[in-house]
Amino acid sequence: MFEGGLYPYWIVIFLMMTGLYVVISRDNLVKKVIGLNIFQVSVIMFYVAMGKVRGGTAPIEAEGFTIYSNPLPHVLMLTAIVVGVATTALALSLVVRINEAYATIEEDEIRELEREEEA
Amino acid sequence: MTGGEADLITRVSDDLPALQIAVPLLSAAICLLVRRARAAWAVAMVVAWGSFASACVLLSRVLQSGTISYAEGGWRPPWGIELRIDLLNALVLLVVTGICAIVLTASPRSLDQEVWREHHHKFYALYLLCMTGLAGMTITGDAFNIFVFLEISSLSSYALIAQGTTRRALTSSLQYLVMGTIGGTFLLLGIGMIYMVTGTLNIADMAVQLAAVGPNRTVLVALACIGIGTGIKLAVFPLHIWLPNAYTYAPAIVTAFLAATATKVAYYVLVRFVFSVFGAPLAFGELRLDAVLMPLAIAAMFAGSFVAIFQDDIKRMLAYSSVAQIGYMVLGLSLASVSGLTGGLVHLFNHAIMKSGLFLVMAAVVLRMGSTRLDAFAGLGRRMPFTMAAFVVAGLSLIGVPLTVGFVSKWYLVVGAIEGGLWPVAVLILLSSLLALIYIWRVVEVAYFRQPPEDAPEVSEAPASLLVPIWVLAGATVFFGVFTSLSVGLASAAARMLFGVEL
Amino acid sequence: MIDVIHIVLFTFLAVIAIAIIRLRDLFAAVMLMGIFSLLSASLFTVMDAVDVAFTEAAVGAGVSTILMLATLSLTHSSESTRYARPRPMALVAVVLTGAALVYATFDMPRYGDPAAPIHHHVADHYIEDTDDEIGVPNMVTAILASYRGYDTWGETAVIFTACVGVMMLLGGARTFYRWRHREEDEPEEAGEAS
Amino acid sequence: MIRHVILRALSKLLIPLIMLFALYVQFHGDYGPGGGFQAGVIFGAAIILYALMFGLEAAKRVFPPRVLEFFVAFGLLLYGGVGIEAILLGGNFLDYGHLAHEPVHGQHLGILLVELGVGITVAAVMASIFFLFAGRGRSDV
Amino acid sequence: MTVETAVGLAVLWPLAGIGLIALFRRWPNVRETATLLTAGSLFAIVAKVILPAVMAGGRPRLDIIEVLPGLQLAFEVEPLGMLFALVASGLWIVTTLYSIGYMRGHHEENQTRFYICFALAISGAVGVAFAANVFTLFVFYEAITLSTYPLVTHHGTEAAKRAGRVYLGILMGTSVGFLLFALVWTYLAAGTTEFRPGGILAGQIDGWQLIVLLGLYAFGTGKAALMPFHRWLPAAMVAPTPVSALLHAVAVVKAGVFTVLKVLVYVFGIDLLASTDASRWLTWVAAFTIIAASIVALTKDNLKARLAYSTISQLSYIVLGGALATSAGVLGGGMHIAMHAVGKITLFFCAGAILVGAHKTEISEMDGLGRRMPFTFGAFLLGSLSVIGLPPMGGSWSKWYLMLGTVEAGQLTMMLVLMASSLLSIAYLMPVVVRGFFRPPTADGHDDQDGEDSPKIREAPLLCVMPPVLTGIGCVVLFFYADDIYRLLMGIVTP
Repeated sequence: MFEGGLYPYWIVIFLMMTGLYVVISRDNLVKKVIGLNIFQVSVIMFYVAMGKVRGGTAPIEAEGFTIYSNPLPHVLMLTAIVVGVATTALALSLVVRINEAYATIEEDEIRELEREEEA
Repeated sequence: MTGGEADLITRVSDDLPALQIAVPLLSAAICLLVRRARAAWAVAMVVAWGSFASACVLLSRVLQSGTISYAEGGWRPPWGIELRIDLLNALVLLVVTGICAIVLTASPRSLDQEVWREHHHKFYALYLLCMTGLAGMTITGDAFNIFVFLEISSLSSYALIAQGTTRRALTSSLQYLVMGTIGGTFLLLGIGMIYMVTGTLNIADMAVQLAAVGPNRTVLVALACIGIGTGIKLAVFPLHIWLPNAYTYAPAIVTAFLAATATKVAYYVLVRFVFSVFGAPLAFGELRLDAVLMPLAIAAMFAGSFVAIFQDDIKRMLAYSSVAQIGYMVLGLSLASVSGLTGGLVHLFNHAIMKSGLFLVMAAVVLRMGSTRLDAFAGLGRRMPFTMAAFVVAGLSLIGVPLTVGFVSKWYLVVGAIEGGLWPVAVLILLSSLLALIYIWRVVEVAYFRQPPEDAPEVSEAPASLLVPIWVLAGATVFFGVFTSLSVGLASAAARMLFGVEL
Repeated sequence: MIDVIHIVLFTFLAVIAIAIIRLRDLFAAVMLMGIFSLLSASLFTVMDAVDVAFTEAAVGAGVSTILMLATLSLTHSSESTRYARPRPMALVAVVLTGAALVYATFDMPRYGDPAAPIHHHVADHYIEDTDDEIGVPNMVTAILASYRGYDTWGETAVIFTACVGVMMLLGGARTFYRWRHREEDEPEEAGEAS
Repeated sequence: MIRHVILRALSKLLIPLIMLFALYVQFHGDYGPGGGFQAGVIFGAAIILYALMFGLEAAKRVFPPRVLEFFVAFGLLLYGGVGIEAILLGGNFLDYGHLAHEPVHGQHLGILLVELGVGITVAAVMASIFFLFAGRGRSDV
Repeated sequence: MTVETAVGLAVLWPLAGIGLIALFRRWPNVRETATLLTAGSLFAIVAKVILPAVMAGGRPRLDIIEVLPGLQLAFEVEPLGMLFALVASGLWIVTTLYSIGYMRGHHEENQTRFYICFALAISGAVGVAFAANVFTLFVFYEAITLSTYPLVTHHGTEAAKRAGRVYLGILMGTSVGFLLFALVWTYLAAGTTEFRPGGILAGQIDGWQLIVLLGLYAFGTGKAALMPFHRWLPAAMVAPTPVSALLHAVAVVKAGVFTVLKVLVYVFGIDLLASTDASRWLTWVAAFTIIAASIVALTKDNLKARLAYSTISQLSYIVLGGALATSAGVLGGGMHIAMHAVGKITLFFCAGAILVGAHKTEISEMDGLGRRMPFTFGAFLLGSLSVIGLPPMGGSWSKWYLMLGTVEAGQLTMMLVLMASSLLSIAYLMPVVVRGFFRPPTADGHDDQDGEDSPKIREAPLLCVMPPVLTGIGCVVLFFYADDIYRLLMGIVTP
């Protein structure tokens, strides 16, 4: 009953928006990075979902299978995962440095410190 | 030279589009390996100027024999990835590589001051990566490939921005990273949706397939996603909040480079998707993109300039000015006419020149004064006469004084607005340039008519290594303001091509 | 059967996502993030994307988690509650975006529909001709390394870029600070580097 | 850490196995799931495990950061080098068909090499990044 | 040297002078000689090479470059521009002489910058005069604005900076906001911006658009100081007096009214204006400015401020002449450019000479000064008479033609305005002369200089006094040479 529907997309969108919400609403920088991760993984899920073919198998040629799921989205998402981890690594190293410079990883505390600095 | 060698050279020169990307990317790895600051700089210099030369060759080829298509891996598009160079991206490529080379030439002295020397070779590696990413986004003919190269350029620019001397560079960089990643991911999502309904990733092919699909809800939202994605990288008005911080706290060299290239390429990507994928009739006729972008562009023009007026830090002031100038480019797009788009594209070219010039002036001022606060400019007109003269020239261009590039852009924008019957928009364009007059003139007034404090340290003129690039750019603002056949010729030809107007 | 697995996995994912929003203990959040990745990997397997699943498991559950834990050990392990407040605007923005995306789905091909355009045109070629042209049974590898080898090179460059970036940010800590300190002595500097 | 003798003994056993598995994933990617990236991550994980078990300094002695830095660049160069070599042999960039006399052989060779390049870079990157994070805790002021 | 080259050379000549000035910045005497030589040779080029060609009916044209399609940087000399170029280059010589006396007598700083900017402004003025199209004119118009800004803020004091802001703000604001807009509009409507006899807009745009476009031009030319965009002129009074002379007589304001006149004649065409009445409203604005500025002038005690408002009033004569859209009106307007220039520069020179010699700026303090400074006050009298428009002064001719113009246009109200304005100008100019010559000196000393000031007051240095005397005589001479100007300008109305 579900295959052939749209529900996987909806759930993926829900997850995506959860991630986005974490990014926007949380002040903790690590939390933000986690949110970004959820957001990205959800988009990856979206791609993979659209590559799925009903009754297909993994796109590795083997005897006895004729229907394969679409390999192209998988390829793209391998790249996207790499991009994701690269971004995460860079973001986390920034968080570490920010913590060294401000002794906090809460965005609003940082903003307060910056405001004091300017004044 | 033997026949074999000659043959090899022709063959390799056919592969110029691939080498345009491959060589800088490989050189970035080499920069990491050479470890010495000046050696890495030398490598980067050779590569950057080589890239520029190659971009010139590519441009002349496009002019001679039309669009160049190059199949990476020898796989025909749409199965493989295609590099596709036409008038539009040849122009953008020229800007990216040219500015990259010039700014790089100016970099050593400024970096010595702002970046730890042990990091210089990595800095140059990232700098080359950033250029490669931008150039890759520009000339690729594959939608997903745009995303990959976008991330190369983004990640390298986050790291470069974080090298600023104050701790706020770190927070600015992270802020940019978070927004940029969201933007990149939205772009990915948008590309995915088009891929979903067309089954292809090749941009040219997408356009063909999409025409058959026609406008539907998925396509509309895909356009919105791509708009948000590129809009964040482009710093379109409400999505611009990362830009002032990033430009202010990044090392001056990085700002000069990014301000002139990163947003421009994002603009290019937006234009590419709107015209080459969705097509003007769909994007403007059915999906009313212009109605969304125009108010934002106008808001950017005024908000950016207005906030710029009240900045005490001139680097930050110029950053806000960028927000406004990006508004002009977006306005050109949203006018949805050949003249308007010509204005937008020509402003892409022109703004790159003048903004990188202005930010290099900031680099010189930081080098000598240690600060870019307005107070630091007191009496600089006398103490750094050549630097400040360049500031005035580029500043006049920003205002849009005739015989500078800024005038040329504004001319086309105003013409586009009037042609489209949008009289109030034409008036607003002109009014907003008066705001530019105000913020530029604040600096001029302080530099020339305020005495430096008694205890001010002696400062000398900027070193030649900075001064020459500054004046190349300042000279270019005038040169291309008078001899417009290259910039305007290309931009209007590209605009006509995008609108499918035959000459 | 497949449907049941889908539903269970999706439900878990949604629950974990919400738990991550609410948790203040960052260690727990990071661990949940790892589980989230693992569950997505399972989901990817169900969706026939074994390569993606493998990678997601190694990266999302492995590398990312380790890096986050390392970060937490260098910083703080729990989220401050001082400023905890609801963000209605964020919620509205997210709900609107989500609504727009859901709106988009109505013109999308149905999930798993073999007739969807995405499965034809380009994809057909890969599935049918990979064996002749490249001779590698794993189509994903063939596309990844050859048809779209340029993308993969770009991907390698991305990870390279990130590495150089991290090197610049975290490399040479002590010397780096000493160098920064030199800046602070100069009067023009605001002395912002700590 | 020192006291976890069993853990250390176990990991001495485990780490070579993991590395072997990485190599398997690396070279079996043509036939089953896996490839350079996954292999690189697993290999990197082995190094990370070594560092966790035997301490950062020990790990740095075995895998000196300078060497890792070299491999970070080397993988990328290898990949790009294959592409350039294809140009020199008369093909387009990354056109592996020209690497050998027969296109399919060339494709095999090319894929092998570029996957190796990816694997090397990714493994070195993963290890480097971990070292940098771990090292930050100690030398921090 | 062909006439065409001479046209280009005339624009570039002052720039060459700048090179010399910058080169000799350390040796003031050489520097000033260089300026004088440049000025003299420029006048020679304009008067000896270009003028004969134009008098003979030639229209030498020089195309430089096509900046944008249909938008050329080009020069073409026609009678009106010829006259303006003559005035600008001729008066540059006297102004330079005067500057030497004034700047040294006043111990001003940054003199090199002063001379450089001055030369730039003259280059801009010649460019405006010779511009072949609105675009070229706009380019040089902005060049004048920018190059005179450092002159206005010359002293660098807060007041000077404030004045500079007003100056730049209004001039740039109006030019970018209105003039550029008008330029684009003209370009789009007519497909060109070339100045052509008879205009280029006939048949291109209709009724209300014509009026709006005219308004954009008239108010966009902020230098013409039509009310309400006149504020910059009095503000700029903080500048050294030679600058005021430049602003109010030679380059800046004349460039403004010249632009208006030229646009009326060569873009709109007086036939078009006459047939559509599109410029009727402009005559009223000009008339209002004439009267209102004269009345304000009456209230000013500061001599330079009074002269500034007098300038605002006189400029509108020229605008009025054009707006009447009759040949006599245009002739009168054109002629008034020259006549007012010579008259007003005399007055400003005198004001400066009084400042240098007696350190007085307020009219109420000038009682009896005429006896100690007879040449200065004599010259002031001559200049005043010319501005008022009494024979045998040059100014009387231009007024005569303007009056003819009002008759031709059938706008007798405007004639009344002109007459009233003449009366008003008597009222605001004559008291200065009267006080100077007929009031006893204020020996009682209500100001702080009291007893000491009497011995101090004497004629300013020779170089400060000679120029006003020369230009004062010039006012008389012009009365007798008006016919030549008339013949030159006839080329406008009968091409």
